[in-house]
Amino acid sequence: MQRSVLVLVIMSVIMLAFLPWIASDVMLQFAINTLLLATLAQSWNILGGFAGYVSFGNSVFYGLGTYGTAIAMAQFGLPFWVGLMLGALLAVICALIVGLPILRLRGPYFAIATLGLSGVMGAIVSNMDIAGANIGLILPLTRADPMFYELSLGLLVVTTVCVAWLSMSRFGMALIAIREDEDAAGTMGVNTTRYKVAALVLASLFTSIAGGIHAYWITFVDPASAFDPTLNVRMVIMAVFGGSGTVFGPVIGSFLLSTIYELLAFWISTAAALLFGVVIVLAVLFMPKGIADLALAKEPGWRYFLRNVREHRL
Amino acid sequence: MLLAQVLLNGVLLGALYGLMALGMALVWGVLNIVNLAHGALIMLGGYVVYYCYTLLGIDPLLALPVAMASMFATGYLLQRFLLNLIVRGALLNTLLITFGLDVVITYLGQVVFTADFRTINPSYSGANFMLLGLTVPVLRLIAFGIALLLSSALWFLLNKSGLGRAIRATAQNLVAARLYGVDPRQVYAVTFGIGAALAGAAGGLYGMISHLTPYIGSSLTAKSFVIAILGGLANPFKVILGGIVVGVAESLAALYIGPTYTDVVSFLLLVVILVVRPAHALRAA
Amino acid sequence: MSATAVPVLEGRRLTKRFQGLVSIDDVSFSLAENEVLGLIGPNGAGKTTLVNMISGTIRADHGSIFFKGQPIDHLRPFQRAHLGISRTFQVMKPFPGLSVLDNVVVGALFGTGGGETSIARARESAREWIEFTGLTHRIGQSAEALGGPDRKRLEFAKALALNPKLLLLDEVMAGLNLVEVDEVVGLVRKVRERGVSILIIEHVMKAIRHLSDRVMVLHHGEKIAEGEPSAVLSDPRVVAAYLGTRRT
Amino acid sequence: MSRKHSFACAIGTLLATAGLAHAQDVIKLGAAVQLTGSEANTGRYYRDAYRLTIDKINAAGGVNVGGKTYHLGLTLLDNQSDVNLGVRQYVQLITSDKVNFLLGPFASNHALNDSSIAEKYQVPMVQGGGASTQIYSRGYKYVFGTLPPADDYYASTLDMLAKADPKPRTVALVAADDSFDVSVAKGTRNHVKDAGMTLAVDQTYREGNADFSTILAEIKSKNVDAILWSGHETEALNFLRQMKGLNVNPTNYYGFTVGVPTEDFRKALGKDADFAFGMTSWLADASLKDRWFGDAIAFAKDYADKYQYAPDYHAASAVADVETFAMAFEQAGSLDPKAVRDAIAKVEFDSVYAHIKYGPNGQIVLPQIVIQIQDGKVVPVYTDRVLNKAYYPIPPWNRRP
Repeated sequence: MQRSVLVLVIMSVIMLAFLPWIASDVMLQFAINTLLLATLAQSWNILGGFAGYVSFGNSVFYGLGTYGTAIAMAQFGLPFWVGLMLGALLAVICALIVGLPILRLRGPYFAIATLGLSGVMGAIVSNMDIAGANIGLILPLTRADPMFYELSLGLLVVTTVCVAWLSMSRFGMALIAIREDEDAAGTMGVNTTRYKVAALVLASLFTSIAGGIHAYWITFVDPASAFDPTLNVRMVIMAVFGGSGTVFGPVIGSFLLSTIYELLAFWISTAAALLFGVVIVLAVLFMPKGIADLALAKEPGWRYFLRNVREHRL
Repeated sequence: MLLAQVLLNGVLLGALYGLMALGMALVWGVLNIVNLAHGALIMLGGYVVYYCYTLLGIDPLLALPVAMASMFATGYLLQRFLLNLIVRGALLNTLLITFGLDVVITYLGQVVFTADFRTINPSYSGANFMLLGLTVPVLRLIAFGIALLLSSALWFLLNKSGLGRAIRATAQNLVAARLYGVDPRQVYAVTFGIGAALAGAAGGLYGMISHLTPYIGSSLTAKSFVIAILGGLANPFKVILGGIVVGVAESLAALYIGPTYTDVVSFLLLVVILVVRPAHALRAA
Repeated sequence: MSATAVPVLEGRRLTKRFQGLVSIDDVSFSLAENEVLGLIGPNGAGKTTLVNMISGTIRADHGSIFFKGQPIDHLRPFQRAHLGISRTFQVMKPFPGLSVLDNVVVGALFGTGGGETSIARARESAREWIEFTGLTHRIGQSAEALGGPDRKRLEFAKALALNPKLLLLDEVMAGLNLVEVDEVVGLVRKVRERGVSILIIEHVMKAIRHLSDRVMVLHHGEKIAEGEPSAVLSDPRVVAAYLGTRRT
Repeated sequence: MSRKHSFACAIGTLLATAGLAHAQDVIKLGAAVQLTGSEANTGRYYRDAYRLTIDKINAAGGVNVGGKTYHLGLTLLDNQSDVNLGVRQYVQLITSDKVNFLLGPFASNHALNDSSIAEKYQVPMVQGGGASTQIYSRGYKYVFGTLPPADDYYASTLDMLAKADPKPRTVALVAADDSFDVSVAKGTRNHVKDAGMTLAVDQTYREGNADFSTILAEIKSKNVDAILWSGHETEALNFLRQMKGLNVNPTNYYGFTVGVPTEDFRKALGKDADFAFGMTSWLADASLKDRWFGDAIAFAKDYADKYQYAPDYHAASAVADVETFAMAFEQAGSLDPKAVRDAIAKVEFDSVYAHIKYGPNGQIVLPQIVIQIQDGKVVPVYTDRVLNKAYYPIPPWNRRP
């Protein structure tokens, strides 16, 4: 990484850390939400971006994180951090159990198998009394948005540092080799199963912690919101919009898309969903490799866009 | 007796599921596009039939061809002028663009059709007869018949016609197809159009048996997805069979495990098949 | 033939069927330390299938493969790579999105004995192999951008970066002109001088004749001849097999 | 100040100026309601009822708070049927739009989440869109509601059935698996037992389910006397249509928690809707007197004239929410949130919706009115006494006119 980029990133993180002192409550709410979404997109990036395994099941880990925290706090009166750890533990165990069979599948088949997971897990939780069954669980109310903000920011920073390390490490190289050609990677000595499962576990860890923070912040958990499959679609869109398989792409993608969506929701309220859809369609048409690739492009804007269309059209 | 009735329900409903998945499987198999807007196309087809019936007084079954024709045109245009532009991109990108389309179509649906729910309710909608002690709902039986009819028609189209040969050639090898004088842009657009037309027919039947809102699309997409995998992408009859398997599995799950588990069972079925017999699924691709 | 020492590679009565069609039929062979074994035969004879079985991407229906006297049938491809078995692909498989350097780095990172643990050292050794194969002028380019001969070189460099004990070369010379073939022949010789055992599949007979200590011929999955290159290549059965089915 | 609120403030101002004619002497109420998205169909009742009631109160001179007259204003945001967006919008309403008091969204899951913002900022919220028991089981002080508790939805129905002739002996209970309907089912099980009937079928289905054929086959095989159904409107629609398609005929009765009172439901089903029983916490009735509207009939007329569709209990309940604030302002004689909150807890008045009085947990207690569709019209048949004659038992499908 270039030194100037590094300095810029560190400066922005420090500035972001002071946001609670200057931002309005609405801004803070928006910021917490955006940071958590960025963490989810970044976690998705570990397996989806680097190893090329498009998962629609990461929301399961998110749900387990929320429930771990909720069960610990609401049912046993344990402190928040114990809840976070419980959630992370549940998610990691789930990733290990589920990862081994499912990561044998490739391409769309992996994507579909993971898609089923969140529905299955939601149905299981709806029938567990300790998880409040269909009714959900209520967590104690805390008036501490700055704390939630700093936690979310910290989590995003840790996740991104982890991804940055990944991109320069042997582990990351293995994942990239798997993405580029899994069979060739195998014959070149890459233990594909081990690295794929490790990537899934790492993703599940960060995703579940984000879920735990969200649960305590929003103070209410039920199966429908915890295992919401559209959350997963959002992770993927944000990561891809920014540039999957890059260090900062998912973060930038989440920040930009969240802001666009929020502004649309405020300004032209009713047509926001429509425009959001149009933004996605246009983004895929004209910059399929995301903002990160656009930023590195040598040619002027419109020529870059046209080149992308030319490369992918029939 | 209860079991027999439940199985019958599952088979009849499953065929309609299969019909829903037919267009998705076709588009997926030939164009390699996993169309997440497929459910939205089903929804549009449903509304076409609804308005033919309520505004023009056309019998919904006779309005099905109208829905198919208009959806064919919609699908053709979508592929020709939008999806053809990205069709060589990564799978993930086709997923995303069709997801974006789904959002757009759903929103426009809400503006044009309003959020109110609708049903297509002809006089015979609740008719039924007894056969060997089982109650057979007429409408579901008709839907079953139409599913078989359309899958046969698709089979003949693919296997016995010049267009079908062109479609299959394009699916197998784009370059070779070009050498034989096939214009893939045209073939892709026609194929997507046929997929949309099948979705239109499924939508009309769905509106008669269930209900329509602009939001039904995404759950129908998910169901079609599962069935397309189960049935494979190559043979229309297998897709219908896949639908029936899902219909029966869901019905049995509702009977023996509990109705809250129907979705879980169909997805578990999918995961098990994917994991245990990946070759089956992979061969289809 | 060095029958005294344990062979590096030995295949015993290997058989493989694909959907009822026999691809490899009861083939046995062995490869001694530092030996070069040429494997020839018409297209569809089962040569690549044999290489796939050795590298572990497919498994034999019957028979066993031994590496340095130990059976390796139960090992997955990456484990075989860790033992020191490396291969090239006939249909070249560079990692398309990666640079030439990174392509080769992957080999160095995960090769024999589990590979290099430090990225920096892996880069160093990758640079050496790239220079060895004459690709230094392309080092920063994306693998996708390479032309035919350079792709072959890259394929070779990737395989070598694993630091193999046994190298399986699957038609690395196909599509090269005469000058380039000579270049590759030179490279293979140099690799051999480092003590690597080599199994080479090739249609370029000149190269096979110059490189191989022994030649084995497959036809319809069966071994029809084995021995000194000059003797085997003039065997009437071999000539018939080649003339009968090649060049159709 | 101007920098830190930059964009939120600009938007807030935009909306505020759009919503309010005069900026002075106005008490601002705020709400984020489903104006688009999958729940917009019901969300509109809240939007329209809030607006109508506020206009009515202002037209009558506004409210008198401690000797000073105020008009009411409304800042209404569209939560797009998205719970997370709704939560953020409530924070926005409180912190940057500076509304004084909060009205609620539609649906229990929204109310559940949004009300925790009200509690967090200690701004009173009166909401008529969420009936789930959980909203009121959290010990919150600033949240009040005008929908009756879910547990008792079938209480009046079972009361009626217990006295009916012939009295049903076996009952099938079918409920969706979301938190509201699970609460209904839980309460109903007890009421069924108290009424001396047996549960022959007790099934929960997944929310959003469209195929009930298996449950119906089971019900048919058990030959039950009554079906008690709890879920969402489109599911009720599918259930009823499939009942006919599979020729399922409970001996005496079938009823739904939703759908029956709404016009859409009857329109979609046509004649097939006839005889279905349902319930509502409200019907336009002259006995419901109101300070601003006169009575419920007049309200229904005003509403239908203005918005071109008939109000239902959602709308009436929303009226009561606004009126609760108006009453509480006058009684508190102050706009201090704490004082208003205490006034709401004590307030007692008649409205187009019902006699309003909040229980200690913040929720109103109100018996459901049993209704039946007779010749395409909704007819109230029972509350704690018979109101009109019911067609009972319900005739089987093949013996209807």
